[in-house]
Amino acid sequence: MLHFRITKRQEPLGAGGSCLVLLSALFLSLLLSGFLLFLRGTPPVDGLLTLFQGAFGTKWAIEDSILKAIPIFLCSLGVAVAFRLQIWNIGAEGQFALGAIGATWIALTFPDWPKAALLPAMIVAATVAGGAWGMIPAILRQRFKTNEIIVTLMMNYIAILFLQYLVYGIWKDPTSFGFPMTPEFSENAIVGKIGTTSINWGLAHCLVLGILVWGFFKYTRLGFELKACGDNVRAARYAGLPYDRLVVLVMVLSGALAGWAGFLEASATVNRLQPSIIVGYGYTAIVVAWLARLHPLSIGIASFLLAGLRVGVENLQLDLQVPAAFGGIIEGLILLTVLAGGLFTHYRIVRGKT
Amino acid sequence: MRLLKIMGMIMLSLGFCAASLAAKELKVGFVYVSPIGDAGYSYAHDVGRQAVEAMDGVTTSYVESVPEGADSERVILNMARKGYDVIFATSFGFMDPMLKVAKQFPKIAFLHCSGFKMAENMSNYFGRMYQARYLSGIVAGSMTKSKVIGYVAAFPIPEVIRGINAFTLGVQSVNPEATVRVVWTKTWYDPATEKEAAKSLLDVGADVIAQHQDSPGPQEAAQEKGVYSIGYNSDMSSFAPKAHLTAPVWNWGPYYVKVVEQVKNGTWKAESAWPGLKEGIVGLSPFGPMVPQAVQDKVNKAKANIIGGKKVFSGLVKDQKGNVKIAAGAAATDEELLGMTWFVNGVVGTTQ
Amino acid sequence: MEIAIIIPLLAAAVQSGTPILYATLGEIFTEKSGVLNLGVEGAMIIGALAGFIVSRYTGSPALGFLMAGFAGALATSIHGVVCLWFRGNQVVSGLALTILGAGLANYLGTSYVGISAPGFKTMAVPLLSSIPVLGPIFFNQDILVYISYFIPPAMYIFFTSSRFGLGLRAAGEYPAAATAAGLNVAAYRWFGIMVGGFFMGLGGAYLSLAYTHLWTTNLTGGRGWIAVALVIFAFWRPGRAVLGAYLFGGIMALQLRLQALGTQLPSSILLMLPYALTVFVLVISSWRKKTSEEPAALGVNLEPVD
Amino acid sequence: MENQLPLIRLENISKSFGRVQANKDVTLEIMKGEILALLGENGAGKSTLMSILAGQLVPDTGTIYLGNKPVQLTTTDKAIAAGIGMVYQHFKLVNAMTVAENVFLGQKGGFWLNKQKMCRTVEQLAGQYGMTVDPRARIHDLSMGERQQVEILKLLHRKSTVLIFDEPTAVLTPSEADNLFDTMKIMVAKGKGIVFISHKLEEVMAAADNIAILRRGEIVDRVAAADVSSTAELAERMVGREVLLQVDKRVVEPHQSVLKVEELSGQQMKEINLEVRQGEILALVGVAGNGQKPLVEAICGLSKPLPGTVTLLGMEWRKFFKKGGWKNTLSYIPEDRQGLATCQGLDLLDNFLLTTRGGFSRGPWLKREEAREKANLLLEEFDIRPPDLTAFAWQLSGGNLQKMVLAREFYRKPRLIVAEQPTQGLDIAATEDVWNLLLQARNRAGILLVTGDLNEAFALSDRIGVMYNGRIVDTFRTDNKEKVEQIPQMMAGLAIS
Repeated sequence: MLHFRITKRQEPLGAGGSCLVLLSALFLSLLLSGFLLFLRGTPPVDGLLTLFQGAFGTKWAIEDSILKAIPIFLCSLGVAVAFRLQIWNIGAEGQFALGAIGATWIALTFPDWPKAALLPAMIVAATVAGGAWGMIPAILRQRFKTNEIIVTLMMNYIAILFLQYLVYGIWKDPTSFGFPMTPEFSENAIVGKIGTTSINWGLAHCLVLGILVWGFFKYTRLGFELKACGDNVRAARYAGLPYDRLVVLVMVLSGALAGWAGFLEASATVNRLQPSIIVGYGYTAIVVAWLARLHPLSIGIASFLLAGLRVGVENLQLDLQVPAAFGGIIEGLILLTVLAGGLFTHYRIVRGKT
Repeated sequence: MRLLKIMGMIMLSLGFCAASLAAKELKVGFVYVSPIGDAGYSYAHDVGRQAVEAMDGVTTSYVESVPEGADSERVILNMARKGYDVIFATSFGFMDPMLKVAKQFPKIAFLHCSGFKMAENMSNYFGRMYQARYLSGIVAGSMTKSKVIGYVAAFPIPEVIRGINAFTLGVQSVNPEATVRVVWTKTWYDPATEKEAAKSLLDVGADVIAQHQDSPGPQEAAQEKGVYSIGYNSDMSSFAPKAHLTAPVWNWGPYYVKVVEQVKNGTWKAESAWPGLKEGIVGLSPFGPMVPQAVQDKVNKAKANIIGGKKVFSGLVKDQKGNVKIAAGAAATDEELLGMTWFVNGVVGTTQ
Repeated sequence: MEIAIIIPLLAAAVQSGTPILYATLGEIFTEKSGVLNLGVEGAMIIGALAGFIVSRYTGSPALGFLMAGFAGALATSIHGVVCLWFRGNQVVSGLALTILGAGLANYLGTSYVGISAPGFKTMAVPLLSSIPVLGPIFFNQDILVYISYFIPPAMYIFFTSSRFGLGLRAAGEYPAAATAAGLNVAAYRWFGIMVGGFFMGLGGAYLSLAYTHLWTTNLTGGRGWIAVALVIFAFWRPGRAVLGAYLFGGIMALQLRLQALGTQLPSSILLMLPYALTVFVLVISSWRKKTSEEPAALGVNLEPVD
Repeated sequence: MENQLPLIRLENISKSFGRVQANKDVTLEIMKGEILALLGENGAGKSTLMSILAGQLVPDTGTIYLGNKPVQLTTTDKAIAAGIGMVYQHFKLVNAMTVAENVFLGQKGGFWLNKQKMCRTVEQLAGQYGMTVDPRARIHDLSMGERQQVEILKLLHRKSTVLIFDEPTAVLTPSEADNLFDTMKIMVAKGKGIVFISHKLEEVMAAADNIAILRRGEIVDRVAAADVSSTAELAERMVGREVLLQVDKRVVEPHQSVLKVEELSGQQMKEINLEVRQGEILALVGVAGNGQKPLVEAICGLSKPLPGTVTLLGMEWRKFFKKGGWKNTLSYIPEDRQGLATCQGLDLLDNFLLTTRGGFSRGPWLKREEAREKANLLLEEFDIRPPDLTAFAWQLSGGNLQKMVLAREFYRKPRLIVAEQPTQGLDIAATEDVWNLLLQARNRAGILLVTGDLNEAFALSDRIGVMYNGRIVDTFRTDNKEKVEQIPQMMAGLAIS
């Protein structure tokens, strides 16, 4: 009887092979998504083309996708920093919310500061708030060995309710007719757009932060130490690395990056704080980080693609009346197939006789 | 054979006609804040959209689950770019984004629901649901024995608060001692939580349950407990036939059809429309068999009064602390109604 | 609060705890076999939809409930394929299952919104329901609640006194030992995933067939995640899962009742209670981890032999 | 005996892993009533061969006969059904379960388990073979010897006819080992066949009837134990040349103290006192699990000792580890190279930087290029294969990995070295290299050598300490003949004078 066995590779899979696996996985997930469209009576090829068209087909579409990719990229960058250490930070959503809250607090308290002072102050407040929100699960983990997956997740709910508490209560705009939103930020608290495009300067923040994170892991001693901790905790202890402190550090970093994303979303895109600022970037960020294998450049590409997916799904709805949930399906399928494809980086499937 | 051929050619040319007509069809787009699967608010608008879809020479489409803010701007913008002629956006948070887009596309008719800003080519509109709520309050006030009425509510925004106040005023118009207890669920569509919220109200003695929620969960709770309920959005009597007294319901169809018709004819002008019972945008679903004729008559009379111009929010109205909010003889302005963030006396609960 | 409030509150705690209980027991079963499945939420919502659809078309809520279980198992089998066949990371695969499950259920379920299906009604147990205090709390519920009373003891007996349960635990504790003893660990883990998924599906169906008789998008509302947290609180013991689920159900019911009683606290703060409690409970139970029965090989994939 | 059919016969078994040929044309018979020792160095292919027998590995070529019937042992299940059972070096026991549950794990039968009956069965079975383990006890409460008994009971209960023991005495005290040999004798008397894998010459001589010697994957010799005149002869056959691991050990004048442990207790340790000075090697011998691990961990900073109990290079523990420093301090060469000393998923350069990063940083930056040059030199100097810094640690063989760790640690010019089983799993040549390196390092450092291999201790150390049950029973100079002879008793906790 012929049968398949899995054997460990002697050499790691090369770049070409990895690409092939990734593309096959993407193809498979699109095939399955197409099948689901077919089930609903939507022509699958048209459907996927419409999706693609909506995401990347026009200049506007690309601008929209980039705009949407900005918060996803920053959250994902943060999540990836934590994942490097095998710390499962599912809490980017809450850290994002806290970042938005922190930035808003400054924007509302000191609306008259000049832009050059106000924006940095907002960034500091956002990163501190996001970082602190990330630090709590890290400290609980260190002190009580609590599972950070659950704690970060629960803290997402708490953060969102806290944000609601603020915008329904003390921060509510008196001129909003009672609707839950803060007053619009002053001009000085708003990150502007690049030239005539609809893209804001947040893109530049992403570039700089992306390069910083990349350089941090590649060139600094601390970055190297984090990498070592992520590979083998025991070896890290052996090498005298303060693992517990590094866990707190990455969670703070992770939270700060997500907080930064919250700042940009509040300042550049919404221009105020309102509950609808929370749209699940934090969860998409996890998908992105994993697809990109935690590498900053790949995170950039993956967040652009998934942002495109979100934008493109709107087109799909508009033209073919496909429910919004379809985006979630594609996202889930891509993640599952790519995850499964990961097998081929370390193992080979050989056909052999029993 | 020949006949068949001729028939075929006629059919073909008809087909061509249809195709060329289709090219000139009016395109109408709707932007919803929640999935239409919520069975509630967006669903009610979508029922209205279907009425528009049924019109000749009109095609419609929609995008659901659009977050307020930047995303909504993009969606509205894309609709405009794709050549939609009329665009409806049905959530308060879509107001500013829509205004921005409206300025860029002066030829397109924009309509925003539940806001107050307008432009040359942008209307705002909403329905005076509170009028229907007032009527449902009369029913509830007449049917309660414990004088405690439960109200399961989603989010403390003016629309909901206004509804609760109107409902309470309706209750008090027939039963001055009755109180309305409010539980916030902070969700629009979570049937289990909403049902549980209703049960919590039943446990503190409520014997009529009203709701500003999209799911019939509270109705089920009332039915199981054997007490009465007031639905919302659409007739919910099928979910709780023994409990369901009536429901304030939306009926967007006529308004939407009217607007699209106007645009088609070129007679549309931006306006601020706040239709109510009079225009049939809001109403009550049929009474359940348990509602006595006397109560029905009372409601119908109140309805006629409102259609005749009586204001629901007219003095003397006090808030929870007893401060006079609307002086005797005065009536609340539409501005005040839009921004209502306080509860009238007789409501138990917070507005936070 | 007087007794007239407390008894309904506790009865509500049991009822709102029941869907979480089913899901928690499912997750315990899966984790006992050594597989961490964070996709509880996804399996639950698929079960909720499947149960609703079957009940609507066949008119039999019982059949719907059963099929919901199978649908849940089908959903978690995706996790099995990714983790057992392809050795994918269990944490990420579970997250993906949550995303996919919610997407799939909401996608396929659009046409079932706003209609009702036959479901389970409250059925007082004769005699037992007239016991003071306990009767109205535990025996004036629907049949699915009564069924749930039998599962924790059954699961306990299965783990401790059956040959199969022994093998399942070994697969979760030390797969190499189980392999050396001639057991097919992968098969046991498949079993753990599928049976666990079955219970998660049942938990979802409880929401659409008994708690309410409705289907809407996001019906599960995060209850699957609570279940994952409760597994840790329960120390992987079915009996403690009951305690955890009812405690959680109780706090959800309590915060609504506090509002109904007219407390002046903002509702946002009250709504935080269940989540804050989960974190608190995790801290407490992680502190006393010694008594826990966490499977030693939880979340670790099998290395392929050869 | 001559014309009796063997229980199991392996014929021309070959097995390769990648380019490494682990077994080559092995032919072996296991007879009823025989204790066959399979003797060979680490890496000679013993474990591979036995894994093939236990159904864990499938041979590339060759046939296994059960009696005279060829069988395919593709799974452990099939091997067990064929009556072949294996006692692994790392016990395959579920710690959270009871003895009886472990014995019955994987057994066919009805759906329900009858606990009383299970316990009774286990008790009876244990009694028949002179074992005394409590069937109700949980594994994590048992000693190593008892755990091994559970492993044996598992096999006996399955009516295994051939029992394979993989290095069974590695974790046992001498008296436990004696008990084991007694049990083995009862088993063969009851008609079972035993294969006993070891590299300890003395116990092979003592316990086995026949000895098969495996070298580089091939069976090179098969002799009756009775025909072997001395362990030296056996060793020669095993290694294929005269083994006189001769290392040049000159006496170095000990200088200042580099490590001082005073009254260290806790975590299995009881009032431990020791001192290591620059220029000397102190060997700590003892059966594994007698407190060596916690002691090493406390010294090397992996666990926190009570204040004042450990002094390194003249500094109190806390001060020492707070000060840190990568050079001229402490180097720890752990037994667990893969899990502790290296990051398997990182490349060799990163692994080199793991402990030497302090020497290649300026401010927050890490000077990788400089490190790359240094590391390349070391790869060459220590002859590490593959000599490629971009290779991942998991691609290296055990010996090369150990050389990589040594290269890295010696590069740090340590003044105190803690070496734990430094030559375990290495071939003779590599062992010789490591020994010489350690002796050289002695000139500038004090060395604490933790080893289970007495030969190693004799070859290298200036002083020997014996550990038993968390205590250092005695410490003496390696040239103290009288004490040296008492080491086995001390290891067993018998002769505490």
